[in-house]
Amino acid sequence: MARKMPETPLLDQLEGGPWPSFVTGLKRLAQDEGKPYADYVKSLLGQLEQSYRERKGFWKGGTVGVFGYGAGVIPRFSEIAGEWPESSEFHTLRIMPPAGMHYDTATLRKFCDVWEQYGSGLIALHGQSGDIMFQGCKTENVQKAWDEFNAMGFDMGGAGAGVRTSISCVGAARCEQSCFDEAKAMRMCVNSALDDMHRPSLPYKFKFKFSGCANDCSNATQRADMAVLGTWRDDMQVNQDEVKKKVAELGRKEFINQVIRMCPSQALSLNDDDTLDVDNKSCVRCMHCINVCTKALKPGKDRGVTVLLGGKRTLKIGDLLGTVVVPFMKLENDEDYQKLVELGQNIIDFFAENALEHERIGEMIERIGLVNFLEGVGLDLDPNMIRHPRTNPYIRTDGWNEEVEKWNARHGGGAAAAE
Amino acid sequence: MARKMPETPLLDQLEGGPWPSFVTGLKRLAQDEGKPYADYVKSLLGQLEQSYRERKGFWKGGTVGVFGYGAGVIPRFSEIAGEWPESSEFHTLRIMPPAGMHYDTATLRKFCDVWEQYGSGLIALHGQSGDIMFQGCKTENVQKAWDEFNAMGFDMGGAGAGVRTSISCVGAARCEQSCFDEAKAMRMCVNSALDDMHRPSLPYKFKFKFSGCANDCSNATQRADMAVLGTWRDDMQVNQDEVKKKVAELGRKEFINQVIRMCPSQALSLNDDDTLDVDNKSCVRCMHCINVCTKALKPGKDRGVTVLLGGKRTLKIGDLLGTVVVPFMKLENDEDYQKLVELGQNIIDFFAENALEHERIGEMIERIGLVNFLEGVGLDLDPNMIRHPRTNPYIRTDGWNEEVEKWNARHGGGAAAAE
Amino acid sequence: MTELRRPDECGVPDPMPFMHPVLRNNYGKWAWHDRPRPGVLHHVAESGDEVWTVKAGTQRQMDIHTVRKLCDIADAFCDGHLRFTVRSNVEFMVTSADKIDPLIKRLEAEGFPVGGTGNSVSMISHTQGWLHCDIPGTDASGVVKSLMDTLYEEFKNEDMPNRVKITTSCCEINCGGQGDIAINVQHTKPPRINHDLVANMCERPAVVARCPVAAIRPALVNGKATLEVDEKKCVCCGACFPPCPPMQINDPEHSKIAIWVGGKHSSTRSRPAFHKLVVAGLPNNAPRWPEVAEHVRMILSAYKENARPWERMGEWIDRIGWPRFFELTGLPFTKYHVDNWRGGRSSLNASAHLHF
Amino acid sequence: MTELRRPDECGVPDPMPFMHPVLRNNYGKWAWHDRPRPGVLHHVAESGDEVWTVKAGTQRQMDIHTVRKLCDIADAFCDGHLRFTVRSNVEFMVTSADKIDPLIKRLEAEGFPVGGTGNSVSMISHTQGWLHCDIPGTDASGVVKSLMDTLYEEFKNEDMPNRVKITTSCCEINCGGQGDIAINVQHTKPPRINHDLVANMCERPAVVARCPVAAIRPALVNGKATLEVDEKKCVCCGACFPPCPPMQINDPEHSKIAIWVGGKHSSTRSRPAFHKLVVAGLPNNAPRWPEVAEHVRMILSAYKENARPWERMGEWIDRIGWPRFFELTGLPFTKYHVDNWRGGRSSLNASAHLHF
Ligand code: SRM
Ligand code: SRM
Ligand code: SRM
Ligand code: SRM
Ligand code: SF4
Ligand code: SF4
Ligand code: SF4
Ligand code: SF4
Ligand code: SF4
Ligand code: SF4
Ligand code: SF4
Ligand code: SF4
Repeated sequence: MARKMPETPLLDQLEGGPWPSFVTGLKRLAQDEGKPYADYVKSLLGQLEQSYRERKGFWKGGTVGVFGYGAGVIPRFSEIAGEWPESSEFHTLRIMPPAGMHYDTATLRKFCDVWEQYGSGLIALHGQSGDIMFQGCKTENVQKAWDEFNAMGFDMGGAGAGVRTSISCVGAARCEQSCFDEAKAMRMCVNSALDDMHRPSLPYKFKFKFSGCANDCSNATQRADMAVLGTWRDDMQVNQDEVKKKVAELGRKEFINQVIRMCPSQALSLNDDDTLDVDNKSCVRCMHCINVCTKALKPGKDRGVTVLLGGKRTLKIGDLLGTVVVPFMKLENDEDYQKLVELGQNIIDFFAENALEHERIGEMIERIGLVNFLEGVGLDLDPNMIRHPRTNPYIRTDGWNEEVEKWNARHGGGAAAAE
Repeated sequence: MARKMPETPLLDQLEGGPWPSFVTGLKRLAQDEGKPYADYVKSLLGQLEQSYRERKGFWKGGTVGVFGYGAGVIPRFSEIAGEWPESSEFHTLRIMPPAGMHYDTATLRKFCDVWEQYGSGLIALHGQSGDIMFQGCKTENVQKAWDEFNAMGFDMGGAGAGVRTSISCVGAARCEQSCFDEAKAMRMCVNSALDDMHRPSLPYKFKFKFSGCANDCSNATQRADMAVLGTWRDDMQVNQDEVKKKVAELGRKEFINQVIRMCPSQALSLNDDDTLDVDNKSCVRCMHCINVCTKALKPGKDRGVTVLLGGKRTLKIGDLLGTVVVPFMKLENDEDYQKLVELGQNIIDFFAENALEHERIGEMIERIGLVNFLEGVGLDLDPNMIRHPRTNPYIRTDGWNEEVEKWNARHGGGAAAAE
Repeated sequence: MTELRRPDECGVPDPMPFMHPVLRNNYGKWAWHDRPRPGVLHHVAESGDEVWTVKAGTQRQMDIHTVRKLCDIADAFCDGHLRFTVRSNVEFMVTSADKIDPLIKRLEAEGFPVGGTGNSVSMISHTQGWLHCDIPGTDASGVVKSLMDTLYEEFKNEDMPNRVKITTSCCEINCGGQGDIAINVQHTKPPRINHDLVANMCERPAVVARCPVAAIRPALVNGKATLEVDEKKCVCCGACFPPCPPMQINDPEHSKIAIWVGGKHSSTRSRPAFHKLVVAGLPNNAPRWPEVAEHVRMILSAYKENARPWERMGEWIDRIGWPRFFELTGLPFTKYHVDNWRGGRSSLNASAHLHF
Repeated sequence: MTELRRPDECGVPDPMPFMHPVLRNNYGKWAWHDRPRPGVLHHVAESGDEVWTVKAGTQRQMDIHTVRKLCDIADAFCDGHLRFTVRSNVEFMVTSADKIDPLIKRLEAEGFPVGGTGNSVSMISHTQGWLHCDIPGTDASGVVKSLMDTLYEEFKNEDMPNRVKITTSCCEINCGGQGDIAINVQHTKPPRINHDLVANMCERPAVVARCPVAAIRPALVNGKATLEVDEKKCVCCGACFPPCPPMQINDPEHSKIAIWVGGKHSSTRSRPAFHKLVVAGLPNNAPRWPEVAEHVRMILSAYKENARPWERMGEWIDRIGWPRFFELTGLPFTKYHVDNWRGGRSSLNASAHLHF
C-alpha cells in the first residue's frame, strides 16, 4: 500500500527562493508513484520534517558493506523507524569520480538508471572529499547497486581509518597555471593505495589532495594529510609588452597597489618605463601577480611539486595546516611520478607503524617532531620546511659537528642531493 | 707593601686594535701608584687574567647593602681570594642616571672623584637596564660611596625581586618623532614605585621602559615588563611638497620600493602626480614612512601612548614580547600622566598579589590568561590587544549574551569608555 | 551469485574518455584566460583553441531528474560533456562564443543560476546534516539553500573584491572546512549523558581519549560502568559524541550557530589561514536560519564596500585591523574572541602596530 | 655616624638641569633631522634652532681617566654637556656646524671612534662576564672589544642597509637582549653537580622549579639530600646554576658560543621579532674569539651586499628566505635549527611559499 505524502510545512519553506531546491527534488522523487523509491523518499521526507521540527538528527550508524571491501558504504539506520519504516535504512555509497570530475552524459544517465532501480534517486555531486555520493539505499540493494557501478568501471571511495577519496583540481585540463599533471599524479597515488582504501587498517584516515599551483583550488593545504601542490624552480615567464598593457589598463597607481604592493615577498618592482622588474630569488611562488596578469606572467618552465603533510580539521589538538616536507620534486617523466607514488607509500607505511589510534599524520608529526619524522621516512631536512629557525636556546647541541658534516656531505657534491 | 703588576699576557692582547680598550683603562688604574684603588685593580687584573686562562668566572654573590635599602648593590666575593686577596670584594653600586642619560661635566667629574676615593675607579656607562654601574667596591666603602652619590641628588637603582631601573629614549629632548614626554612619564612611574625598588618584595623583577614612538629606541617591547610607547590616533601630518622632493630624490621606482612597498599595512599609495595617498585607517603607526621622509611626514597631533605588558628574556617558558593591554592613552596634562602612574601601580599591585615566586608578569598573564588579567586590573578588553580572534572552537560560549551586553554598554554611550 | 562477485578494484577512473575533446586536446597546454562576463570563463590554448565555460549552481543533493536535466543540456550544447567543480557547481564547455547566450538562457530557464566565477560568492561547501549524518546539530542542505537564496545576486555577479568561499558545517567537526566565511554549529552546554546506554554502546577508553581537555573520566552510576564529564573543564566541542552516542551533545536550544571569517587555503599572497570566530550564540533557527543569513550579509557588505581588489576576507581585515572590522560590522567583541587554547599567546598583539 | 644616615629617596633625577641648553629650550619641539656625515646628527627645531650631535664609541667599562677625558672634551666644545646612548655611545651636542670637524678630530685623537649613527653597526650591547658576574660562561668586555675592533669601519661608516644592533651575552640568560645579531653562550653538557655543596647552599625546591624541562629531581647521594639531573631531558640551559652554584654548568670546553640573527625590538615595518639560531658550537676562544668574529663578519657582509635599503637583518632574510640565507652565508642548516620547543609547530612552513 502506497504511503501518502507526509505533511512537510517546514521543508516546504525551502522550496521558495531562486536557488535550486533539494526539497523540490526530494518531493519529485517522492511523487514518482510506481517507482521503487517513491514511498522510500516520502518516508525520508517525513523523518527530515521531524528533524526540522525537533531540531534533531535521527540517524545512527551500523555495519553495511559490499563483498570484498571493508569501507565505502556509510550505513544509516533510523532511530525513529517506527514512525518512518520505509526509510529505516538510508545508506550512502561513496563512488570515486574520474579525476577532475569530468563526465560524459552517457555515464551520468547510467548512474541515474542504476540509482532509480536500487536507490533513493538522490545523488550528491560531490562530497567534500570528492566522492560521488549515492545517498539512500536499503541494505539489500547495496551490493546490487555497487555491482552495477563497478561494472561501469567505477570503484568505491574511502571511509573509516584508511586512505580516502582524493581530489585534484581541474588543472592541466583547463588551466594555464597548472604546473604538473594533477590527474595523473592523483590517480597513480590513490590507485597504488587501494588496499588501504578498501580494507582500511591504518591508525586513522589519510587524505591526498592535488592542486596544480599555490592557488590550491583543491583545498589541499588544510584539508589533506598529504597535499601535492604545483610550483616551479626557475624564473617566472614575463611578457613585458603585456605588462605595459596591464599597467595602462589599471593605471599606474592601481597597478602598483594591486600588483607591486600586494606581492608578499617584495619581489616585484615597477620600472619607470612600466615594465616589471622581478626578483625571482625573493619570489615565493604565491601566484598573485600571475593571477592578476594572466596574459603577461606565467610560472617558470622548470616545474614540479611541493609536498605538505598534516592538514586536518580540529579534533583533539586544534586545526592543522600541512607543512612542507618536500620543497621541490620534479614531475616530468614517468619515473618522476613513480617517485611521488613511492613517497606516498613510504609516508603511509611510516604512519601505519607509528601513529596512535585515531591519530592523523599531522598530530603524529606534532607529537614525534618533524626531524624524527623526516629521519624515519628518509627525507632530507631543508630550510624551506621552516618559516624561521628556533628562537629559544632550549636545545642540547653537543652533536653540532656531526650535523654540520651531514649537511656538508649533502651540499658538497650533488651526489646525495640526487636521491 | 704594594702588589706588583700581574702578568696578563691574554688580557694584553685586548689592548691592540682601534676600539677603546677596557684593559688599557684597568691598567691605567692599576698603575695609579699611591691611589687607594691601584693594588685593588692589579689584583682584579690578576683574577681576570686567570678567568681568561681557565675560561671560568670566579665571583660569587653574598649580601651587602646600604642602610635603609634592600637592593641596589650587587655583591661580589672572589672564589680565589687566596691568590687575589686585594680584590676579594668587588661589589657594584647601581645608581640611576638623569632620565635620558644627560649629564653635565661637573656631575661626572664629581662621580669620578668619589669613585677614586671609595671605589675601583671603574665606571660602566650604562648598564643594560639603564644604571650607572660603579663597579668594584669593598664592603667597608659601599655605604661611604653611596652617601656621597645620594648627597649629590642621585638615588640607588634596582636589583632583585623589585622594580628595576628604567630607561626612556632621548625622545622629546632631541627627536622629532617623540609622541610624549618620555622623561616625565618615566620619572613619575619609577619615582612612585621607589619603595618597591629599594625594599624589593615583589614576586620577581619588574621593569618599566619608555619609548617615544614605535621605533622603540629603549627596547621596551621585549625588555620591559611594562613598555610605554608613543603613538597617535589622528591622521599623520603630510607635507606633499616635501613628498615630491623625496620622490625626486630617490627616483620613482625606489620611492615605491622603499616607501610604498615597505608599508606593512598597505596604507600608502603613490598618486600619479607624485604626492602620497595615506590611508590612515589602515596605518598601524609603525613609523617607517615617517623615518624615511623625516621632512615630509610626521606623527599626527592627537598623541599619547600604548602600553604593553610582559616582555622578558627566556627563563622557564621562553622569551616573551610585551603584548598590548592599553591601546591608547592620552598623555597631555598632568592628570593624564597621573593616570599612567596609577595604571602602573595597579598593575604592580596585581602582580604582587597574583604572581608565583620568580614569575614575571608576562609568565603570569600567560598562566592566568589575558582576559582574567584585564578583569583583575580593571582594564577594558579591546580588539587592538589581539592579532586575530580564536581559530579553534574549544570554548564554552553560553555566556555570550551577557558579554555582548557588556560590549554594547561600553560602546553605546561614551560614558563607560571615559573611565 | 552476485553476493560472491569479487570487486574489480579499478580505482580512480582515467578522466580522458570523459573529458570534453577541446580540453583533452589541449591538456596541459593552456595559454591564458579571461572572463567575458560573470559565469563565463574563456580559456585560450597555445594551439589557439578556445573554450568558453559556462558555470551554474546546483543544489548538490540532486534527484535523478535534475541530473538528467543537466545531461540534456550538455547533450544539446556541449557534445555530451560536462564537469563539476569542488563546490558542486556544474561547468558546461562550449567551443564557439555564440553558444554562450543560448546556453545561459536554457540554464536559467531550467532553474540553474549562472555565475560563481571570479569575484563572486560561489556555492557554499555543503555537508550532510539531518539528511544523513549521525551526529549533526543542524541541517546542511537547508542552511545552504537558505543562504544561497539570499546570496543569489552575489553568486550571479562578480562584485566582490576577490572570490568568496563560504563553508557550512552541521557540527563542530566542520567537514565543510575553512572559509572566508564559515558557518558552524557551536554547542554551548556539556553533553547530557545517557548512563544506561554508555555501558553497552561505548568503548570507554576511546571516548576518554577523544576529549581535547581531558574532561571525561570513567564513573560508576548505580552500579553500571559509565562516564562522567567535568563540566568546569568541558568546552562543549562534541568530540565525544561520535564515538559514544549516549554523550548527547546536540540540543535544540543550546546547540547554537557561530560564524567565523578569514579562512583561506590558498598560498596566494598571504599564507593559508584558519577562519576566526566573530559571532556565536545565533539560534539554530530552521527552516530558514534568518539570523545567520542576516549576519552573513552584514559581513559581506562590509567586505564588499571596504576591501581592495584582490583582498580575500582575511587579508582585508588584516589591513584595516580587527578593531575596524568590529566597528564596520557593528559586531560585539567579547572575551570569547580571545584565544585561550594552547599557544593562544601567539594571537595577542605583541607589537606597537595599532589601528585607530 | 654615617651608617645610620637615612637615604634621601630622591629617585630618578630630573634631566633638565643636566641637559644641553639647546635641547632643553626646544624640548618636544623638534621639526626634522638629517645626517650630514656618519657620526653626526643634525636636528632642527620648530624654533629654527639647530643642533649637531657628534656620536662616538666608548668601551662602556670606563676608568675615571677616560670619563674625565670625555668631560674635558665636553667642556671644550659643548658648554659642559654630554649624554650617553642606550648602547654606551657618547653624544656631544654643538650649536654651530663649524665646531663639528675640530670636535671629531679631537675625539679621534683621544681614541674615541666617531660613528654609530644611521645605517652603521653601532656599539654592541655589553654585559658583565668574567669581570663581575657570578654565572658567566665567557667574558663580555673582551668579546665586545674584539668584535668592535673588527667592526671598526662598520661603526664609522653608514654602509649597511639599515641600523645593525648587535648584542652579546656571557650566558644563556642573555642580558644583552635581542639583536640583529646576538652572540650568546650555549652550553652543550648538563651541569656537573657538586653534591657536597648542594645540601647546604641550595634551596632545592626553588632550583627544581627553575628547570624549563623538569629535568631536576631531589636525590640522596651518600646520605646527603641533593639533586640529580635527568640527562636525557636536560637542555643544558644553565637556569639551575644561578640559584644553585653547585650545578656547575660552565665548562671551558663544552660551554660554546652560538650566533643568532634577526632579533628586532622596533615595531617599524615588521613586528618585533626574536633572534633565531644560525650557528652553534663555536669555541669560547678567549681572548679574541676569532671564530665568532669571522662568522659575524660573514653574516654582515651577506647582509650588506644583498639586503635592500631599510631592511633590518630579519626582514632581509624574510624576503630572500632562509634557504638563501644559508646559501649566501655558506652556513650549515641542521636539525638543531628546527624549533622543537613548545609551540614550535608555528615555526614550520605551513604554506606553499617557497624560495628557490
Ligand atoms: C560526507 C562528508 C560531508 C559531505 O557531505 O560532503 C563528511 C561526512 C562525515 N564526516 Fe567529514 N565528511 C566529509 C569531508 C570531510 C572533510 C573535507 C575534506 O575531506 O576535504 C573534512 C576536513 C578535513 C579533514 O579530513 O580533517 C572532514 C572532517 C571530518 C572529521 C574531523 C577530523 C579531524 O581530525 O578533525 C570527522 C570526525 C572524525 O574523523 O572522527 C569527520 C567525520 C565525518 C562523519 C563520518 C561523521 C562521523 O564521524 O560519524 C560524517 C559522515 C556523514 C554521513 O552520514 O555521510 N569528518 N570531513 C564529506 C565526505 C564526502 C566524500 O567522501 O566526498
Ligand atoms: C648588569 C646587567 C648586564 C650589564 O652589564 O649591563 C645584568 C646583569 C645580571 N643579570 Fe640581567 N643584567 C642586566 C640587564 C638585563 C636585561 C636587559 C634590560 O634590562 O633591558 C635583561 C633582559 C630583559 C629581562 O629583564 O628579561 C636581563 C635578563 C636577566 C635574566 C633573565 C630573566 C628572565 O626572566 O628570563 C636574569 C636571570 C634571573 O632574573 O633570574 C638576569 C640576571 C642577572 C644577574 C643578576 C645574574 C644572576 O642572576 O646572578 C647579573 C648580575 C651581573 C652582575 O654581576 O652585575 N638578567 N638582564 C644589566 C643590568 C644593569 C643595570 O642595572 O643597568
Ligand atoms: C573550477 C575550480 C577548480 C576545480 O577543480 O573545480 C577552480 C577554477 C579556477 N580557479 Fe580556483 N577553482 C576552484 C576552487 C578554488 C578553491 C577551493 C574552493 O573553492 O573550495 C580555492 C581555494 C579557496 C581558499 O583559498 O580557501 C581556489 C582559489 C583560487 C585562487 C586564489 C584566490 C586567492 O586570491 O586566494 C585563484 C586565483 C585567482 O582568483 O585568480 C583561483 C583561480 C582559478 C581559475 C581562474 C584558474 C584558471 O586560470 O582557470 C579558475 C577559474 C575559476 C572561476 O570560476 O573563476 N582559484 N579555487 C574550483 C571552482 C570552485 C567553485 O565552483 O567555485
Ligand atoms: C640615541 C638613541 C636613543 C637613546 O635614547 O639613546 C637613538 C636615537 C635615534 N634613533 Fe633609535 N636610537 C637609539 C637606540 C635604538 C634602539 C635600541 C638599541 O640600539 O639597543 C632601537 C631598536 C633596535 C631594535 O629594533 O632592535 C632603535 C631603533 C630605531 C629605529 C627603527 C629601526 C628599524 O627600522 O627597525 C629608528 C628609525 C630610523 O632608523 O630612522 C631609529 C631612529 C633614531 C633617530 C634617527 C631618531 C631621531 O629622529 O633622532 C635617532 C638617531 C639615531 C642615530 O644615531 O642615527 N631608532 N634605536 C639610541 C642610540 C643607540 C646607539 O648608540 O646606537
Ligand atoms: S590550483 Fe592552480 S592549476 Fe589548479 S585549477 Fe587552481 S589555479 Fe589552476
Ligand atoms: S608570484 Fe607572488 S611572490 Fe612571486 S612575484 Fe608574484 S606576487 Fe610576488
Ligand atoms: S623611540 Fe622614537 S621618539 Fe624615542 S628616540 Fe627613538 S625615534 Fe625618537
Ligand atoms: S607609519 Fe607605517 S603603517 Fe603607517 S603608513 Fe607609514 S609605513 Fe605604513
Ligand atoms: S559537519 Fe558534522 S554533522 Fe556535518 S557532515 Fe560533517 S560530521 Fe556530519
Ligand atoms: S564535549 Fe568535548 S570537551 Fe566536553 S566532554 Fe565531550 S569531548 Fe570533552
Ligand atoms: S648574560 Fe649572564 S653572565 Fe652575562 S651578565 Fe647577564 S647573567 Fe651575567
Ligand atoms: S641546565 Fe637547564 S635543563 Fe638542565 S637541569 Fe639545569 S635548568 Fe634543567
